[in-house]
Amino acid sequence: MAELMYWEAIRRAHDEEMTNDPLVIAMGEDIGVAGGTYKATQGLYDKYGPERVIDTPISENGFTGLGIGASFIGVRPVIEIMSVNFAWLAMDQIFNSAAKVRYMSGGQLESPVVIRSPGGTAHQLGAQHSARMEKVFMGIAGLRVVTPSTPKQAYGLLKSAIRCNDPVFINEHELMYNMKGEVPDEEFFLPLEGSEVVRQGKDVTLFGYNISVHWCKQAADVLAKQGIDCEVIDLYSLSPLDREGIKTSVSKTHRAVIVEEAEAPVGVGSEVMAIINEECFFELDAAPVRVSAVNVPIPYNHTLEKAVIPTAKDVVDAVLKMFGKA
Amino acid sequence: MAELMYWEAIRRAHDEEMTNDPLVIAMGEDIGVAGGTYKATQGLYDKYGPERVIDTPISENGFTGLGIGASFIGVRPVIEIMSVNFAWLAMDQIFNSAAKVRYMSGGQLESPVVIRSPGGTAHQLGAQHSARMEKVFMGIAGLRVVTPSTPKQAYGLLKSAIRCNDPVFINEHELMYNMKGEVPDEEFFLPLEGSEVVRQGKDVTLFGYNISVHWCKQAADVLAKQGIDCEVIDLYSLSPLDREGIKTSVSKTHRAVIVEEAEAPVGVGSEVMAIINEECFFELDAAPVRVSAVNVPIPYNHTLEKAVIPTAKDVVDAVLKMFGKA
Amino acid sequence: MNIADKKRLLREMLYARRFEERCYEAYVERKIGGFLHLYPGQEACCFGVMEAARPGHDYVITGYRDHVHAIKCGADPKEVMAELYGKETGSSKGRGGSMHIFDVKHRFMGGYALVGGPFPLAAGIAKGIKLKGGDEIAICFLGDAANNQGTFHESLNMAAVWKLPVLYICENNLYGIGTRIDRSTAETDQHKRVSGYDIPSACADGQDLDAVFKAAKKAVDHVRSGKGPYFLELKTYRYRGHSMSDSNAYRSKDEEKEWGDRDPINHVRDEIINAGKLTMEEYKAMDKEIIDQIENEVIKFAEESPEPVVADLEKYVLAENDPWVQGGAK
Amino acid sequence: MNIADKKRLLREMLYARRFEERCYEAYVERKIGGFLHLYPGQEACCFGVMEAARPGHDYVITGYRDHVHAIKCGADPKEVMAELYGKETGSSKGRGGSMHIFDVKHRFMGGYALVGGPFPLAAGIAKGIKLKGGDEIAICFLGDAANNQGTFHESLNMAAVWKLPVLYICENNLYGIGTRIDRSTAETDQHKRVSGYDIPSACADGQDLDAVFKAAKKAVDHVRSGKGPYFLELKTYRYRGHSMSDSNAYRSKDEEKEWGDRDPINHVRDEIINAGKLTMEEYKAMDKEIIDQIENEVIKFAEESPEPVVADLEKYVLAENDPWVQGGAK
Ligand SMILES: Cc1ncc(C[n+]2csc(CCOP(=O)(O)OP(=O)(O)O)c2C)c(N)n1
Ligand SMILES: Cc1ncc(C[n+]2csc(CCOP(=O)(O)OP(=O)(O)O)c2C)c(N)n1
Ligand SMILES: [Mg+2]
Ligand SMILES: [Mg+2]
Repeated sequence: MAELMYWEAIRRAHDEEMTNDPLVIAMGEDIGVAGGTYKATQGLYDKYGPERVIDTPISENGFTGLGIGASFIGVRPVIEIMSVNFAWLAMDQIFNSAAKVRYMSGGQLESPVVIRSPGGTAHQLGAQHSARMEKVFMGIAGLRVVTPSTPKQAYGLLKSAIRCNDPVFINEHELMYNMKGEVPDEEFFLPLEGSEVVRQGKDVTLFGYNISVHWCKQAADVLAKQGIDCEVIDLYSLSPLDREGIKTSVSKTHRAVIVEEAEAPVGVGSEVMAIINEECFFELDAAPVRVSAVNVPIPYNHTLEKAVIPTAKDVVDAVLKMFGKA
Repeated sequence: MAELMYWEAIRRAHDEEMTNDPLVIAMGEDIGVAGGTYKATQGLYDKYGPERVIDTPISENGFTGLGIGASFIGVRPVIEIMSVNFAWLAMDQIFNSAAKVRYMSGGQLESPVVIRSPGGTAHQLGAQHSARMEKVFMGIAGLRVVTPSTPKQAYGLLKSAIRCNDPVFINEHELMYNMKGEVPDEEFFLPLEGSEVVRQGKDVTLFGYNISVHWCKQAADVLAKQGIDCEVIDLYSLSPLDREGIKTSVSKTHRAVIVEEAEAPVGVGSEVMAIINEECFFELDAAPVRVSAVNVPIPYNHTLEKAVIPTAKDVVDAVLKMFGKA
Repeated sequence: MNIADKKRLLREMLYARRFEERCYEAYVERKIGGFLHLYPGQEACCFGVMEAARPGHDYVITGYRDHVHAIKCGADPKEVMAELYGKETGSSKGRGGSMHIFDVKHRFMGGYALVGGPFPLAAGIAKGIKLKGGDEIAICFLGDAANNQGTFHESLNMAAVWKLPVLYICENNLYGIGTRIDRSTAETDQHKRVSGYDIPSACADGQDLDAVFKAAKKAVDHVRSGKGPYFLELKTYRYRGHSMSDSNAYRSKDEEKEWGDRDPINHVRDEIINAGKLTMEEYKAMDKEIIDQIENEVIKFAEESPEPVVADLEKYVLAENDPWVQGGAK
Repeated sequence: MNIADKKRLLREMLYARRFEERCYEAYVERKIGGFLHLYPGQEACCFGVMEAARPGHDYVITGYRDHVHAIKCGADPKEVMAELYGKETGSSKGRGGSMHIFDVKHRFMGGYALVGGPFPLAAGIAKGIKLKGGDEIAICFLGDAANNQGTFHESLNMAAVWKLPVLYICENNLYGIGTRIDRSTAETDQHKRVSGYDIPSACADGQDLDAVFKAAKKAVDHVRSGKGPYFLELKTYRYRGHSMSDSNAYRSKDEEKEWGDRDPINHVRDEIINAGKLTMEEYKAMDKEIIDQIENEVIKFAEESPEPVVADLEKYVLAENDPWVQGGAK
C-alpha cells in the first residue's frame, strides 16, 4: 500500500477515471499546462490533451455552467474551482441548473458533474480567500456534498463522485493537499453517503469533517489520558448527513460535541444538533456543544487568524467543560 | 392609523427616506418606469427621476456591486433583486465585497447598502423561482438579515436599514405584498436586532419568521381551543438571531417548535435548535421540533407544491404530537 | 425556401400561434398557473431557424418562453399542454411548468427561468458534441435583454476560444419585461456586441420567415462545418405582455400597430396566396381545423390526464438506485 | 511631460520597485504571509496614469496587486509595509494584508482579491460621484485576464448606459497566472473588446511612461468632462511570478529577456540622462538612498510596530453603536 499525498490521491483518481471513460474531462483555471494550483491535475494535460484537460478563462459561472451543460449529454466533467470563495460566482449554475434539472425535467435530464474546490482557512489568505462554505452547499436538494479528510477518502470519494449520476460538490482543504496517508494500490470506490467511525469510544462523540476530524482525533488522544473515552465520527458526507450514524453513536455515548472550522450560524454544527434533537434527544446526558470559528471575516494577521479557528485544544476544553472538569 | 398593504408600506419607507436624504437611491430591474414587479417603488421614478430611481440591466452581480461601490462613498442604495433566486448571481458582491469591506479595510470603509428581495414559494413558479434563501444570507459575518412579517415591520425595518451603516438584506415574500396591516401614520423606525413576542403563552413556544409567523398564529388559535397555550415569537431579525429572546421564552415554556417555509438542512430551524441547546437545554421538557418544507426543488404542479410547504395544520399536528395528543 | 415548405411552415406557425392563444385562455381560466410567457409575434424566429437546422437532431435550449421551441423540436403538443396543466402526462411530468418544458428525446434540452442561464449550458452541450464527435450543433435561443448578463460574455468568449459548435440566436423583441432596450443596453444592435469575441454575426428581419431562414442557413452551415460559434440577431416583437401579469403599459399603441402590421404569419400567408397556392378560404379552413384540433386533442388530453401523486414528491431529486452512491455495485 | 516631472516620477517608480523587491525578501524571511503579488515591470502603468489624474482626489480601486497603486495615491509606505507585516499600524490595521490595502483618506478604495470584483465597485463609485456632483473620476486598474469575468461586461454596459465618470485601465501583462492570454481570450487586444459597449478606448505602450501619460491624459480628460467612461489598455509585463508561489515556468526566457530589455524605469532614466539632466552616478546614489530609506524607515516601522490584540478580534465586523440598529436614537 502506497503512501500518497492528498493531492496525489486526487490526481490518481482523475487519471484512472479519464483512462476508463473518454467522456471524463477536467476543467478549471490553470489546471492544464500549469497542472493545477494544488497539483491535483498535474501531468494530465500532457497525457490527455487540451480537449479533455481544459484551462478555462476566469469565468466561474460560465465555465461551471459549461461543464453542467456538457454533463447533460453524458460528459462527466470534473470542475476545479480554484478556491471555494470564487464559488459564490458560480452558485447560480450549481444550484439553479445542476441541482434542479433532474427534478424540473421530470427525470429526463441529469447533471453528472463533479465540482471540487478547496475551502478552509489556510495561511493568512485574508477575508476574501478564507471562507468555509460547505454549509452553503449542504442546504439544497439535488446536490451531494462530500468532504474528504484523508488521501484515501480524497481518492475513493472522487472516484465514486465521477461515476455517480448526481452532481457532487467535493469540499477539499488547502491545508490538506500535502497531507500523507495510505491509499490501497488496487482501485476502490467509497460510498458517497454515510459516515465513518474513526475511533470507538463510550463517553462522548466528537463529530468532525474534513480538517476538523484531525482536531477531534488529537483531542481524543489527549482526553483518553484524562480518562475520557471519545468516539470520533467523520461526517465525510455533508449532504445527506448520516442521521442513522449520528443517532447510533449518540445513543451509545449520550454526549455530543460537533467540531467545525466554520463559524457557527446555520452550519454543520447546528444541523447535527438538530438531527440529534430529532433522533435521540432523550438519550442525551448533557447539552450538545458546538466548537466553531469566531464569527468574523478572516483577518490577515497571523495571531488574529489563529484566534478565529478552533484547535484540538478547544475541543479538549469543550469536552472537559461538559464533564465538569474545567 | 392607516391600513397599508405590505408593498405600500415598503413604498412609503422608500419615499420618506428619499425625501429625507438625496443620497438614498433605488435600483433594480423594472423598478423605475414600471414601478416594480410588486409595486414597492411605484411612482418614485416620476417623483425622483432616473438618476435616483434606476432601472438596471439584467446584471445582478453587476448592479449589486455597483450599488455597493456607490455606498462606499456615502450613497445609500436600496437594491431590489426581483426574486431571491436571482440573488445567487449577486452573492459574490454581497458577501465578498459588502459584508467584508469594513473588516478587511480595518474599519476605513463601510457599505450602507440595503438589498431587498422576495423569497418564498408563491403560486406555482417552479423550481427556479421558489427558493427560500434566508439561510444562505444568515451564515456570514458582516451582513444583517431581517425579514418582515407585517406591513408595519416592512416599513419600520426598511427605514432603519436604510439609515444603518451596515449592509442589510431584507427578505420579503411574494405572497405577502398584498397583505394588509396597520401602520402608524407618524414616522417610526424598528430595531434591526431582536425578536417580537406576538402572542404570550406558557405551554410551548412557536418560533416563526416572515410568512411562517402567520402559520404559527393560526396554529396557536386552534391549539388554544384544545387547551394548549402557545407563545409565538417572530424572529424578524435572522442575523443576528435573538439568543436572549429565544432563551427567555423557552425557559418559560420549556418547549419549542420552529416553523420555517424552507427545507430543513442547515436552516433557521437548525440554528434556533442549536441556540436552545446552548442556552437552555436543561429547561426543555421535550425535544424541540422543526416544521419545515420537504427537501425537494419546488414542483410546478399545484398539489405537489402545496405538499412541500408547511401549513398551520402541520404546526398544530407537531404541537399535538409533542404533547402526546396525536 | 419553396412554396411547399412555406405552406408547411405556415401551418406550423399558425398552430403555434393558436396553441399560445389557447394557453392564454387556459391561464385566465386558472387551468395554468405560475408565470406564463407567450410567443405570438415571434414565430418566424423559431420556425425560420429550425427550418435551417435539423430538429430532433440538433440540440436546442432556451429560456422561459419555450413552448413553441419545444414543439418545433418534436415535442408532442399534448404533452406540452399537459405540462402547463401540471399533469403527470406532461413533458416534465408536471414538475416543470411553462418555464421548464423539456423533451430530451427530441433534443429539446429545456426552458430555463434564470435570464442568461442557458448561454453557458449551450456552450457546454456544444463541448459535449465535440467530445463525442457528432455532427450536431447546439442552438441557444434567448432574448435581447439576456445579453446584459455576465454569462453572455463568458460563454461567447469560451465558445470562441474553444471553437464550439454553438449557434446563438438573439430574438430581439426590444424589451426586457418593461424596460426598452436602449434604457438598459449601450449597444442596441445585438449582433454588434459580439465583435469583442471574434465571432461572426449577422442580423435579419425576424418577422420575415424567408429572411430568417436564409440568415440561419448561413449560420447553421458555418457552425456545422466546424468553424466555431455564430451569433444571429433577429429583430422581432412580442404581441402580448412579457408574461400574463404584464399589461404592456410601457409600449405605445403606434409601436404595437406598426409591428402588428408586419405579422410573420400573415406575411407568409400572403406570399403563398399571391403565388396562387392558397386561397383565403383554405387558410381560414386550416385555421379552424387547427383550433379544433387543439381543443379536441390537446386540451382534451391535458384536461383528462391525471395529476402526479403526492407519494411521488421526492422522486427525481437524486438518481434512483445509483450504485456509485454506495461505492459501486458489489 | 517635462524633464522635472520625469525626474520626480523616476524617483517614485524606483521607490516602488525597491519597495516591492524588499517585500519579496520579507516574504522569504516569513515576515509577510498570505499571497503576495508584486508589481515590478508594470510601474509605468500606474505612474503614467496617475500623473494624468489627481491622486488623492480621484478615486482609485484595483485588485490584489495593489501596494504601488496605494502608495501613489498617497498611502504612507510605512503603513503599507506594516500592513504586509500584519501590524496594528498597517493601513488596514493588519486585518487586510497584501491583497487588501486600503487608504480611504487618500481615496485609494482598496485592493480586492476576487478577479473582476472591482469592475462594478468602480462604476458604483462613479455613480456616487455623479450623484454628489463632484469633479472626481473613478479609476479602476485591473489585469487582462480579469476581462473574462462577467462583471467586466455588466459593468461596462452600465457605465456606458448611465455615462458614469469611470476610467478602466487594463494592465495587460499577457498572463492570468500561468495561462497566456490567447489561451483564455478570443480577442487578445483588450481595447477592442469594448466596441460592444459604445465606449471609447485606446491602447498604449505600458513600458513607456510618457506614452502612458499621454494616452491617460486624453482618457482622463474625456471622463472628467462628463462624456462617460473610457477604456485604456496598456501592454506591459510582470517580471516575477504571478505571486510568490508561482515559478513562472510557463514563460520562455526569450520572452522575459525581450520585455526586460524594455524596462520602464531604465527607459525614463536613460531619457533623462540623455537629456543631460542626470548622471548614472546620481542615479545610483538615489537608488542607494531609496534602499536605505526603505530599510531604515519603512521596514523599521513595520518591524517595530505592535500586533493587533486578540481582544479586538470582533471589531470592524459591524458598525459600532449604530443607533439605527436599535431603531434610532431615543
Ligand atoms: C437572472 C434573472 N434576472 C431577472 C429575471 C426576471 N426576468 C424574467 S424575463 C426578464 C426579461 C428578459 O428579457 P429578454 O431577454 O429580452 O427576453 P424576452 O422576455 O423579451 O423574450 C427578466 C428581467 C430572471 N428570470 N432571471
Ligand atoms: C474570481 C476569482 N477567480 C480566480 C482567482 C484566482 N486568480 C487570482 S489572480 C488570477 C489571474 C488574474 O490575471 P490578470 O487579471 O491578468 O491580472 P494579473 O495578475 O496579470 O495582474 C487568478 C486566476 C481569483 N482571485 N478570483
Ligand atoms: Mg426581449
Ligand atoms: Mg495579467
